[in-house]
Amino acid sequence: MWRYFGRKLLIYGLTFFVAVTINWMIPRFMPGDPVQSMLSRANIAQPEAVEAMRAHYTNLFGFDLPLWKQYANFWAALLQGDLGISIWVFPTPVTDVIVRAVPYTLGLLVPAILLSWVAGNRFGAFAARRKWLDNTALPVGYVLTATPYMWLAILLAWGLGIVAGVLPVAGAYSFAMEPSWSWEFLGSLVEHWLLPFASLFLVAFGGWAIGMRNMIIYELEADYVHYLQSLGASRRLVRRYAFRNAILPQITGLALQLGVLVAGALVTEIVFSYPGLGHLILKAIQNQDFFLLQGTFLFIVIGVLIANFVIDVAYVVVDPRTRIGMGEAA
Amino acid sequence: MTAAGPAAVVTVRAPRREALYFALRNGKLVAGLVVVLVFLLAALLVPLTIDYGPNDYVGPAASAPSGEYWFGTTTFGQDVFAQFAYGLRATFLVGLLGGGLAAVIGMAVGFTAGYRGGLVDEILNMITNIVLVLPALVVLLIVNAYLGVRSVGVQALFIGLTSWPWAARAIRAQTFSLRSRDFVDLARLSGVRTPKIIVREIAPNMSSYLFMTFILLFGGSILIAASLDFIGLGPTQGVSLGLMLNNAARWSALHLGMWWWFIPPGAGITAIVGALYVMNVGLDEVFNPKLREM
Amino acid sequence: GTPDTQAPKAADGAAPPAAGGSFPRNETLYTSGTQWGPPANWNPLREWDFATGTKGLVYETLFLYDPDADKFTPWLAESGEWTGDKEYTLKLRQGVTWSDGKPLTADDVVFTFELGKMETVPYHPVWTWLRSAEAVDAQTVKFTFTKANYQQWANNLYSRAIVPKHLWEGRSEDEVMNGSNERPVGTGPYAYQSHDQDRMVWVKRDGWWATKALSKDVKPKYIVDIVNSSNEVAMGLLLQKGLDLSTNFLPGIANLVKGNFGIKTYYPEPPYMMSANTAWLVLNTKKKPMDDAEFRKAVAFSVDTKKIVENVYGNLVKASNPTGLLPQWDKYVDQSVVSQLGFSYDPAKAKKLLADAGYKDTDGDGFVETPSGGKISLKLIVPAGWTDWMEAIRVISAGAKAVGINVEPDFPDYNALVDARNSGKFDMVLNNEKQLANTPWLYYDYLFRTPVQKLQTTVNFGRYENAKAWELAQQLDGVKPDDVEGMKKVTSELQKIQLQDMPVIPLWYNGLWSQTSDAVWKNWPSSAPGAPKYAPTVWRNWLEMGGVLMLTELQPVAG
Amino acid sequence: MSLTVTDLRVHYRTLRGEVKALDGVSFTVADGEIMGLAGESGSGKSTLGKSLIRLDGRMRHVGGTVELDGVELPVGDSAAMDRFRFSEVSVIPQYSMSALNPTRKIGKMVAELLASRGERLDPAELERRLELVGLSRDVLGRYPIELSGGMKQRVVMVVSTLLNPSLLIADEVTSALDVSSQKAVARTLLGLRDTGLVTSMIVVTHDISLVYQIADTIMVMYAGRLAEKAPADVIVTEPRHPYTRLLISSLPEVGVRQADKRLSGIPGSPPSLLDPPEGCRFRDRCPLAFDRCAEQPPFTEVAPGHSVACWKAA
Amino acid sequence: MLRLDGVSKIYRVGAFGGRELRAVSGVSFDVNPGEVVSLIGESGSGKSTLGRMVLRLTPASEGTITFDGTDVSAIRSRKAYYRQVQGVFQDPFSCYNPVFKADRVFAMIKQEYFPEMGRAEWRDRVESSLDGVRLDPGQVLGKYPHQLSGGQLQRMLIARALMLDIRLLVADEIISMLDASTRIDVLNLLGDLRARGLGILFVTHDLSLGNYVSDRTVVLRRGRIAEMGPTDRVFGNPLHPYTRTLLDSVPRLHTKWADEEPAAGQTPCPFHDRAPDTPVRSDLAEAEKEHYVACAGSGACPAAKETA
Ligand SMILES: Nc1ncnc2c1ncn2[C@@H]1O[C@H](COP(=O)(O)OP(=O)(O)OP(=O)(O)O)[C@@H](O)[C@H]1O
Ligand SMILES: Nc1ncnc2c1ncn2[C@@H]1O[C@H](COP(=O)(O)OP(=O)(O)OP(=O)(O)O)[C@@H](O)[C@H]1O
Ligand SMILES: [Mg+2]
Ligand SMILES: [Mg+2]
Repeated sequence: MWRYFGRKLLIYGLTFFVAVTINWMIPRFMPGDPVQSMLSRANIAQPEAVEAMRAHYTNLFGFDLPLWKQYANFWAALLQGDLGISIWVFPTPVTDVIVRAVPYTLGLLVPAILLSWVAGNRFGAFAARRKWLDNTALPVGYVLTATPYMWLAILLAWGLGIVAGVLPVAGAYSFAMEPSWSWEFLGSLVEHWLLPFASLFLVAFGGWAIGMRNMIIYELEADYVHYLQSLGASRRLVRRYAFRNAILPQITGLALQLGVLVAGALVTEIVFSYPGLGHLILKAIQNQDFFLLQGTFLFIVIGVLIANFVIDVAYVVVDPRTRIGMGEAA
Repeated sequence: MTAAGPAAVVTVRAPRREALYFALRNGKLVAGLVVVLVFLLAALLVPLTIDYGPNDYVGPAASAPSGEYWFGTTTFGQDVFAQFAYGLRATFLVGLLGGGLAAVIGMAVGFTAGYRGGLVDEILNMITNIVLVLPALVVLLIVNAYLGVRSVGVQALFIGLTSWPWAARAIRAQTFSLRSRDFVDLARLSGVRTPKIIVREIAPNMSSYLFMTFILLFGGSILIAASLDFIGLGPTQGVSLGLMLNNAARWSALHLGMWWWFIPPGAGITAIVGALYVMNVGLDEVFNPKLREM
Repeated sequence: GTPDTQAPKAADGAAPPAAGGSFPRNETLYTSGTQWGPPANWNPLREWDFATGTKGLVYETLFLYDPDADKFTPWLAESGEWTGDKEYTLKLRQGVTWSDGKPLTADDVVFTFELGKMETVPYHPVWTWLRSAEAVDAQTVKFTFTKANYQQWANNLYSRAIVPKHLWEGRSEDEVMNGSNERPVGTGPYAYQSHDQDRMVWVKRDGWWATKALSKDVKPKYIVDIVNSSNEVAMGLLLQKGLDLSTNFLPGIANLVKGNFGIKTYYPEPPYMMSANTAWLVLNTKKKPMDDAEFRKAVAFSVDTKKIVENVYGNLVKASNPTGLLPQWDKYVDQSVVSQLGFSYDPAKAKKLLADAGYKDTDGDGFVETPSGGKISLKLIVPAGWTDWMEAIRVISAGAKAVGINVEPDFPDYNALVDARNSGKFDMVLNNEKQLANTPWLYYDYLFRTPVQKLQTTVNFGRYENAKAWELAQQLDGVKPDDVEGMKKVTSELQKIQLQDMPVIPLWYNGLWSQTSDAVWKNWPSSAPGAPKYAPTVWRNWLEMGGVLMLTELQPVAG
Repeated sequence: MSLTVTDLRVHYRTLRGEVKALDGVSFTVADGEIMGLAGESGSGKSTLGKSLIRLDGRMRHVGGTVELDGVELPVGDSAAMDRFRFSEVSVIPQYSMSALNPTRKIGKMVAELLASRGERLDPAELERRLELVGLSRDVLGRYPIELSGGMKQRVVMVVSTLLNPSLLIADEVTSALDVSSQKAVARTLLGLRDTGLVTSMIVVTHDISLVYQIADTIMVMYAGRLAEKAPADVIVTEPRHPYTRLLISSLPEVGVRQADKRLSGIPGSPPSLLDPPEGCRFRDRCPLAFDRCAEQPPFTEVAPGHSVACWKAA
Repeated sequence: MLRLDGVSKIYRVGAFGGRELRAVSGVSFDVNPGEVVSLIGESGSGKSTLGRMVLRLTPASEGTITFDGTDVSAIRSRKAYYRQVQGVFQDPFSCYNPVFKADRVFAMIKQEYFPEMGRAEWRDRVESSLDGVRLDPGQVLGKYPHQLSGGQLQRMLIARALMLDIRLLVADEIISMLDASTRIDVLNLLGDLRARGLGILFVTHDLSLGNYVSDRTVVLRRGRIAEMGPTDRVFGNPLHPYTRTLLDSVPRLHTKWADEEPAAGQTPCPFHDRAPDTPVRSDLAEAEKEHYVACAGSGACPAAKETA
């Protein structure tokens, strides 16, 4: 088991290193000078003023150092939790910008992932049980997983937000409010959260339901199921065992799908202008804010790594085979 | 979704005829195939019947679907149907190229790692795991944001380069189990070289599995491309379904009630990818005797 | 409870809005369109990214300028005049106090201008022709110049936000430029209330000097400026009455204005908007064949601006005058020059121009070659993602191709575009960076400034070199702003050069995007008789061009 | 009479038609009897074993009855069979290695299995039985993966016999094992009967010499039909059916060497069960075949406890 | 002809190869032309591993395997080696690629070894080779593996090996998957091949079968040789307790298993309790001529710890 974790940790470590390096590398080898375009947006009248500011900011962002030094500084700063200063919301430190957005993304992602996973698996297992359910409900599942996140989001926004006008389609809470611990405010938060959550949830739900349905069908052909059936075990027990074993690949699947789900959340946030990381990424892209883009990217990578680790731990808990040290899961 | 089914080596014990028999009787497979083919034909043929470009301002602005413009027109007076048909082309292309590239990389890595084993496997596995853990779309966002994407081809290239890991992993596992099969040893005893063994002995044994992997990668590429297009990181030339969605959103089609602008592209993507997934399950049932319904 | 609007405390921004934590709708003005990122600084010197309203609502300028009437209104200043060829004397208004209770004095004004001695302060270049600023007494400031650039100086008078010396003194250059200035203390009608990632909230402050001095009062108690995430969102909010003033570019808004949605624009018919700046097609005059004025003119004749205006913008913009001068500057346009040398969409003329200048399609590919037989293949670039411009250049490219000029639209990413544009490694690019101001000099500076540097960062991207033109532009700067005839003499010369040489091609006027909702507030500026005529906007650097006055004219719909 | 099977017919549904895997099989197994079931691959041994407990999805009960302790088993009705499974008829499957749920501890699994059958688990009894097969009680706290193949096989044996079934079917439980393990497993089977935990037993195998060690009677199948059934010693020493004879004679004994005594196999191969020929199915390979063999010989008792389906045997 | 000298195989198992598993250790014996050597032992005793090492499908960790005096692992061309040494495996069904027709195994030989040969000539060769294993070419050619019986498939594999003029055949449990009645045919075939001068390494866990065909027997236990010698002597006079247990376990017709088993601890160790003048070859004592036996590894033996 420790080997298993050791190996996983090594991979996470390496992944992190690679991510950081890619992250550092890309903007530096791309065409264009971030400071120049920043100043270009600044719309300053006099060319002389621009020149002075260019020198100033180039120095401020450390673009005048040799590359290896920039790389070393990047790591040094990173290890101190310093991701630089955002260009887009100058002079806010990138970490601050991200920390403000993270609760929204987590508030969207965590429930969406967990609930869709739990509900999808239950539903999939349930649907696999009955032929008519299987034949009617699963096409819906296929359609849901095949739906691009943003399209579902657009449809929901259009249908429920614009046509029906029952739910707000932008922001995280009413523009008429300031954060406080009042019911009214919490209600507003929930109201704004509902649509983005629903679009994430539905797509993921369809995927899990189908995955589970397929797994259960495979599991029901397994030897131990045949054995239980030969001994006349109740259908409930058989289902329960099959479910429990089928859930293992679904856990691994969760790890595999994390990246996709995160991506989905990003796109959904964009549709609903939900002030989370996805929104930040879009803005960072639109504003060529390297530091913010790097920061969000790193943050997401770290988040995904942590989530993966949690999943690994969960896997070890539910699958005795990993604990016994028989080797690697999935 | 990639978690389509456990990695059972689907051995084609049955002759092809039998597989074909089940294929034709499998409603899921047939229905999926029909949908995909209809869209494919539309993508191939419809543009031939339209004598203007998808981005030309041909009609009255923002008009609802009519006999003349089946899917209506955009704010600029572009024919949504023409855009849809051309967009389908781009969508199929990105699926084919992106999914194909990912499949090729996935196979190369998976076969090599699975067959070679040892250190090669360790290293490839490590790389696979790293790429797997990195959230692909986010990497794509970064790369696209910096490099800029001109064409569907480049987009497909990026997608292909990042979406192979799960395929590699699955193929590796399959290869691993096939590698120890006696017929592989027998081929070695016949003096056949490693690459040839992989191509001639191992790959044919998992051809249906490889095909299913490709289908999933194909669908995945389409979805990723649509997301990228939507964020505005899509190709800057031409049309694609994702770009149509992006444009519809950017030009306030939602608020202006121009549903005909944003419904078709999304529905098209959903239908194609959904049909691919359904096909995949159908294939699974065809090739896996355990799942066949009598 | 009621928010504590006492000046010093309000600046702390901790006051809760109203019971239940929400702002009363009928006392709140919701705006958007300026802020494209979370409010991050309240530093009036960062003129490009301070939180909406920092200048205008908190910090104020010496004068206001009304571009429509071409009129300066004394604001913090009571008056100002040239007291010599190179001397300008300014009288400050009595009784103006900072929100912390301290009075505004001449020292503050001197201090503000002297900040410009720091190299990174945007108005640093003033000091190349300003010799000194001195406080004569508490209310009087005397500026002396080495060179009297009247036009530019007039611009400075309403552009510079005056900051309080007693709070800013001792700040380092880095603090001055990069500080976020979190508790802005200004002289204006509003104070900081709160902000979040997607909004900036201002609260009205008691004791604004103008209430007493000018009997002007801003009406909304709260101003909530919503950060733009996208134009669609703004449109949605506007439709849901969650927004009173949207200063976003909202494609298709014309339909909503014509329909019964309670949404208005300045004009009830095309172009709907006032004009804010000119979109130019910049040609790289250092490259062949764009170094040839005849070729450039042919391009100008090939552009179907009407198609852009109608199809791309749905008539929300107006085609430009051949001189590119905004409608507000109509009086500086020499109509005789325009009628003689001007251009319009005319493919036949374009073809003729090409043919006459020796551009012929010798290899039969449908595109002309240079007189010496070289192939022509040009790229017209705009940043990827700027969808309206992307559409526009598709139209331009189609027009050019129709007359035989091979122009391909291309959409590099913004950074790459800036890089190419600034270093002169482009063929054609669209640009609209110069805004409406008090003087057309800004445009001529933009068109003709020389010498051409290695990097052209803000002006003359086409690298057009014409000593005469630059000489004339400088001459224009030396004409006093009230000498319209004197200015016209110079601009007429400039327009002649411009139209003969066509270094850049003016295309259309981008609007002062502004759409208002009558749901909660009324008496918005509009072209209707009797309505206020101020610029209906909260854009950065536009509040002093009418925005603040608009706030004083608003009336609540209910009670 | 513990088990009476009468004219049992079970078919497999396939694309090309029905495979008549059991085509009229009648026999009895007495109380306390261990019956070895032998025969060539594909002769229907497993099918018979499965028919008595659980037909899988493609099997179809075409006809015939199965009576256990005087009660007719509803072999064609899976749901109705549940009542008899485990408590009356039980099975030790061939796939013992994978028969246990990998994610449940064995003790827990057993408890849940019993609970689902409405039975109460008696821990002391369970331990006693584990001891009987040489397992300590702590296997209950382990996951299947923690056990060796042989241990798993024994666990399955204990589990399958927990409810003291009248009939136990052991399908090829030894064929994957090496000789020493084979012996241990075979002895355990014997022990199950001897301690009375199981009344009677059918041991399916194609290894006659192994089944000879423990079985009281041996029944030989050929191509979906019964060929011969007799006490073990009789089958080995005086087989009457030509197929049995050839089969026995092709078995090399320890000590027999090719150089000394060249054995020979049975030429030819069994007929397809899709469309089996009329009459005796062994007739194409039978050295004794004659005209009458075109007619199906009945499975008749030629001596006490010795039945044969051959015209020549009577 | 084939000589194994102190051959060991160590597998690295577990993540990063953390644990070592000695599948085979220090095995030495010879196979001569025209000789059948049977390798006997319970499951996991390393029989297949040895076979695979001889076939160069797995490299040996220690020791050398020589064929005609040349180190097998040093032979450059695998092809040349496989021209002389071939193998047949336990499961005939899995030796065929189920996707292709069964005669593909012949086609592979042709492609690699006889690319120039004409079609007709090749077909003749295949047919004569099939004839050699008593198969009817018309019955087996052009069929898919699942259409053929295990015996047919197994015999085709032998025929395939014989297409090359091999001198050594490694037969790894080639009969255990076969039906009792087919087994004997395949065994008889091996006997016939021996008569043609072929050396055969016959791997099995079934002692009676090993006894039936082989000239010499090597009994493996946990990767080590427990006993080895001419078959009649090993079976006639098993010295090692392990060999005896195996022999006892063999189910015999006509005789039922004896009821009590000998307690291993009390029997004398054939290695340590040997007669003083017995010659010793590394770990093996030569109890009789050519009949070697190793330590019993019982509790009393000094070497018990290692072998246990
Ligand atoms: N699922 C199935 N579908 C079709 N035919 C089947 C199926 N299972 C078995 N058969 C056929 O039924 C016949 C009897 O099979 P069965 O498994 O009972 O034989 P067996 O005697 O147990 O053989 P073995 O010794 O190989 O296990 C065979 O001809 C086999 O081909
Ligand atoms: N590739 C491998 N990696 C790790 N261990 C292996 C490998 N192959 C075999 N082993 C181990 O080596 C030992 C000997 O295996 P081998 O297959 O040679 O035994 P065997 O005598 O042929 O057994 P059987 O009769 O079951 O075929 C076993 O413990 C096995 O688990
Ligand atoms: Mg069977
Ligand atoms: Mg083996």
